[in-house]
Amino acid sequence: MSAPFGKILVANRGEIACRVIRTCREMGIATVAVASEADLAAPHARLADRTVHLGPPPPEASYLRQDLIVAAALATGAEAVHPGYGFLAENAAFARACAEAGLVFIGPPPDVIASMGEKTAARRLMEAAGVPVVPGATLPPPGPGGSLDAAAVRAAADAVGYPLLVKAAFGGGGKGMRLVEAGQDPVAAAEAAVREATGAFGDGTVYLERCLLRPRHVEFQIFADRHGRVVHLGERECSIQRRHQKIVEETPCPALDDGLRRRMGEAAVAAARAAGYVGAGTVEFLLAPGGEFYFLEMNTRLQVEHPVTEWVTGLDLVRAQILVAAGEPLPWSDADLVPRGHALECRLYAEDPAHGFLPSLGRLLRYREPSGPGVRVDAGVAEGDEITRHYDPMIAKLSVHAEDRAAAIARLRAALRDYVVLGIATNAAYLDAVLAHPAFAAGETHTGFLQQHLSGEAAAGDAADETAALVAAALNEAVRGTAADAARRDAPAAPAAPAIGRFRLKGLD
Amino acid sequence: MSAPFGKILVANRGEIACRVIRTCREMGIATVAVASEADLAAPHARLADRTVHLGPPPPEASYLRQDLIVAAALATGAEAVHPGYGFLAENAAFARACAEAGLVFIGPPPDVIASMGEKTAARRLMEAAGVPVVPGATLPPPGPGGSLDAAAVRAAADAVGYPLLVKAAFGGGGKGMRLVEAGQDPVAAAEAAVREATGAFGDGTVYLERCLLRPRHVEFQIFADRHGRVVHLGERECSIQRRHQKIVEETPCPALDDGLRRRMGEAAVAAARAAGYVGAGTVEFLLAPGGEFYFLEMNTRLQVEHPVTEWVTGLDLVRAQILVAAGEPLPWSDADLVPRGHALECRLYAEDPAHGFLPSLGRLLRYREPSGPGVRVDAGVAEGDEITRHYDPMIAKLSVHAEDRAAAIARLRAALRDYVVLGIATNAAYLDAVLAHPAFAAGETHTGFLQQHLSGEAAAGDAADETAALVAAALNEAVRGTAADAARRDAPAAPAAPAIGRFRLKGLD
Amino acid sequence: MHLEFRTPQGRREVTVRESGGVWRVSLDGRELDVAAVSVRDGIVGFALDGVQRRAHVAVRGAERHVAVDGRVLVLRLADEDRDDQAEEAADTGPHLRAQLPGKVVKLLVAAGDVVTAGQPLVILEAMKMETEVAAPRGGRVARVHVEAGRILAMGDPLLDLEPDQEPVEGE
Amino acid sequence: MHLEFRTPQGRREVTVRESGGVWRVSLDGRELDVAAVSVRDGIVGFALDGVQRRAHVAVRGAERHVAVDGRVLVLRLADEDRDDQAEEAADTGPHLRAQLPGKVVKLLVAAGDVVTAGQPLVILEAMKMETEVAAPRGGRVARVHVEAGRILAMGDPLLDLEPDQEPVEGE
Repeated sequence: MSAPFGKILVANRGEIACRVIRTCREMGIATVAVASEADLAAPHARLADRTVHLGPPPPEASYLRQDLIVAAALATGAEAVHPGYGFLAENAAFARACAEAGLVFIGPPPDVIASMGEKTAARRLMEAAGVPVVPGATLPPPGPGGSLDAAAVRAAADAVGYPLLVKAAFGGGGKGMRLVEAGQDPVAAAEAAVREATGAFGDGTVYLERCLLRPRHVEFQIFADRHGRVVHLGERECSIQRRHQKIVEETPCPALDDGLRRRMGEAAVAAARAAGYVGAGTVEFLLAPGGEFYFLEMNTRLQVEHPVTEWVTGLDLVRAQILVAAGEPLPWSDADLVPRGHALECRLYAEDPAHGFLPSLGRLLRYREPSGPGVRVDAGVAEGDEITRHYDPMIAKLSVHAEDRAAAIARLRAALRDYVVLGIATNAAYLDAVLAHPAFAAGETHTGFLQQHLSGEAAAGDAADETAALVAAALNEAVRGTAADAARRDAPAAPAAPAIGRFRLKGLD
Repeated sequence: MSAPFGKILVANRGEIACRVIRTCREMGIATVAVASEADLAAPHARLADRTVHLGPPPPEASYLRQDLIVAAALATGAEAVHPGYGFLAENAAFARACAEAGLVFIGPPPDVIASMGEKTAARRLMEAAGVPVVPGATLPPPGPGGSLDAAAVRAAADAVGYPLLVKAAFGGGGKGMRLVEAGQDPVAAAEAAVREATGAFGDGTVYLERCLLRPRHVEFQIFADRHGRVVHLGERECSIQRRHQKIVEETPCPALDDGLRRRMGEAAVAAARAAGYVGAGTVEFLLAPGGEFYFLEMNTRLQVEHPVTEWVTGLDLVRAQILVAAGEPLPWSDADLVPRGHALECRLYAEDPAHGFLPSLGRLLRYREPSGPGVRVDAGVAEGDEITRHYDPMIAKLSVHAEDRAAAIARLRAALRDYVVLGIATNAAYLDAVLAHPAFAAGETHTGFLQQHLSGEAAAGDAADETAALVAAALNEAVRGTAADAARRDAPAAPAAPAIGRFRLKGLD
Repeated sequence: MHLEFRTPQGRREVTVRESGGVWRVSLDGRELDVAAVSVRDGIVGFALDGVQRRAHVAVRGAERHVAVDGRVLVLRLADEDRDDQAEEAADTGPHLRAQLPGKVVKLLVAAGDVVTAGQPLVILEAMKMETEVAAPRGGRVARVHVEAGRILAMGDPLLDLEPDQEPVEGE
Repeated sequence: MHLEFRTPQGRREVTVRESGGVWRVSLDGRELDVAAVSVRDGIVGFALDGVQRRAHVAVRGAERHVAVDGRVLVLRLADEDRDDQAEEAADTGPHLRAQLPGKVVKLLVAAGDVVTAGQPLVILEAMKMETEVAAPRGGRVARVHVEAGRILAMGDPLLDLEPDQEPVEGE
């Protein structure tokens, strides 16, 4: 089969840009990367066949500059644009700008992005299609300066009931979201959400939604082609969230039996059909402990956590995105869509659990990825790279596949233990504390899991064994001190000392 | 489930020792590594919880010292021994010595190793069980000094017919094997095989076997537990061999349809039953172009190429080996054994295709593994390691999984391109030449493929683009020259130059 | 070789001697059971009390960043430590400083306000996320160094916090 | 910076200049289209004629081992090259040398034998595999330096091969 496109521009950075470029390369499609000044030597910029310099580091001057990106695609002869996730991935105006410039936008049609992007419109559409939605209320758009009608907010909040969530109508990824418990002031929370939403998404409209008690976040990967076929590729359980940001994802969801999976999958496909969907998308549900589920929102893009679906299905979702965008039918039979085994993903963030999860900036003095059977790393950084304040602090995704859930947890913990990141703080030990928790092993996950089990001091995870760290540092110092730098660089390494003291089998050799 | 053993000693080195240790670790089993003097800082010795020093580098003084290994297991409190492949993996005396010391040998019973290890006895057993075997003849054991009765060898050879293969009765892995064409002297070939077999396996007995024209090497992974269940996990096509050494393996075999796969799989299970097999094993067949297949031999161990089976089944074969050795039933239902997608593996050797594939020794100045979705590396080396003449020159296995064969080939080629090995020569470009060959793409593989398509000068593969290499070396030299070593080591890196000349979009930024 | 490290537990002294490939290590004068030592390119392998450990060590000034089997600790080598000490002394002063570069979104307190420990003082935006800076201790805001919209470098003073005359517990 | 490399194609001269983050590279006096340069820790990224390339460069003496997108080339930096030249000169003499360390299993020729190019001369065992050493050119075996069982280091002489008086083609 000849490649469906000759050249694709990848309008993103970091791990997702690398992910997309890899599949393009395997399909024989040339790639164009875009990079801000801070990213000229970043892995995604190196991996592509060409890289176009967009501008200064801030996203609004680079990765959000629709005009520059469209111009770069035209100048380099790209036929299609893959937006990744984040940045312009769910921006209907960008999808339209691509189409107007004669470029194929690898995603759903602009109207679908717009209708699903406005969360309140999406809720109405799903209600009309018979998909259950969480009780909620819309709010009028904020006035100039982000002010809201306080009385109206209070009335709407009281009608929805507490606890409730304030959410950005055009948001995603936990940004522009605030929890309001009974007795708290919904107006301050709503105004904070308006500010954050304005900054993050360029639109401050927010809405209210009833906050279910201990729900699970369960989403379905759906895929539709231009020939009327809509399928789902099973669910992902993403309940482990810190401040509404997913940090551990898995499939299958420990709480689903075949019947519930079938009903939720049918609802997801119905939602995609109602939206007129094309391409890869995700239908998010909240699943109550009793088994009732509610449409939460639909993400009109490839999801951060798509690797767990790729693990259990053995399929390449980016490949299918590209084929569908080229007008081809979905490349899978129904038999291809049967999941197998268990997959887990965790997100490695440059943040410091010991200091309130503040972003941790600086240079990656050492960066070594784990490997081994059933281990996958999707990273957008390399040793020596600088983690700057300009972009999302997620530096990599670590995912595993194994025969069952217990084996997958053990595999992920072993891989985390092999992951070496020095120079900045990460949440690796915190992730390990999640995976090691008995409630996680029991599959008792819900969106309040971290608050319930891993808040406060425990959040930091164990520090290294201080004695072992001192021994390691001292041995390293002793070798540093005795070998000149130049000699170590060019000549054979200082020989490993052959002492095995107590393990030598005396009398045998 | 609690771990079936508390501690396992891994009686091997390199990638297979690392592979086994990883699964032990995930099962909560402590590990003991063994290492020769050359390997004290090798990856397998570092990965284990304890490492026992065996002795000097030569295998006969270290990895083949049954006494030292059994003593090490007893001294460290190991309950079981995993032999990997090669070294003592198919040594019945070692399996017996383990049992006599109260250690569980993770493999089949000693008698089965012995009967399958003697290839001539195995042939007789299979004939009796109704499994088709290749026409052949036994030879009397060699006299002192490795001499053979020349007249008897010629008579037997003429009876079998040419071309024929001389093979070591206790051999494997292509060692102690010689091809004799019509008109060539079978005696010289048999004596060379006797010498090599004596050196490699400690027994110089050889036999003759008819050499089929353009056969495929197709083997079936079988697995048996102590409760009477014997299953197969599909086939592996391993026809791409250089001097009888597999270098590219894949599953499924492009030449099998469902009917042939079923018949061969049934024959493999029958062979395992006839042998009284327990654990993981491989039944090797030659498949003639017309679809006739012949039992070749049975390998009573984990195979080098087991990752391709793990890819398409999603199962962990080492885990099952350990469970079966502990007396547990096979952990899989029949539904678990359905393969999916396509997997390919290639073996990266420290050898120089441009100089007759001579082993290439020296230090790994740079060693960087590829990664990405569907990519797995099983390696036993790390950057800075020395490749010595003492051990097998295979430094790593690179395997991939994708939706179909064409996508798997593309993925493997992309991963090979990302693999960086500097300081020694490797067969990477040669492997790429195999994967790039139209006959390979067409699935037209047979054991003479390399001789037919890739002998002579073409074998070296393309060299690097000299201009690009000169530019890279010069740029590196310029930066080396301007930055002091110490400064580069401890301070932020020399900033990446932000020049993008021709790609800057003039007038836009 | 005699080394002095500063760790979260305080000062620790480590002595390392090598002779004929055998390494002897003591910690605060106590000999440790260390064997199977290998060191190359900042990767350190050794057995401590019979258990094999895998460590990576990276150097930044006086800092030694150490990862041991998935856990990280940052140590400081004492004889290279003078600058770091001066820097740390500044942290104990009245200044509350920005712990990362970012932009001031909103000030929640003004000079003269009395605050309790944990009370939010400033909202910063960094890496596209809003972060609240909370009071590390109760006290009175003596001076505010920033205003909304200001871009901050790491370590820039935010505001000064003084002990208040009257305790503010229970408020 | 002016550099001279020895490559399989012969001597090549490369000039590199950097000014304000812009790199200019010429090869044998011809200016190349090089852009998007980044160099760190022996990893070199650049665009050549508009196509992005990824290279790794490792240093061993005068050798520069370069991997570019999966292909490897070993270059020699000329001004550090004196020892290597002397070493190579030895290769053009009459000695046939061991190209890797190993053990002599069998001698297939004796002094005085006339051999054709490609004819097996010695069987060596290295890394557990038997390897035949073939004659690089036709000639007469002038002297044999080894015997069966001898352990060889890399570069040890095996035998001396002289041009034979009579051509041996067709034999």
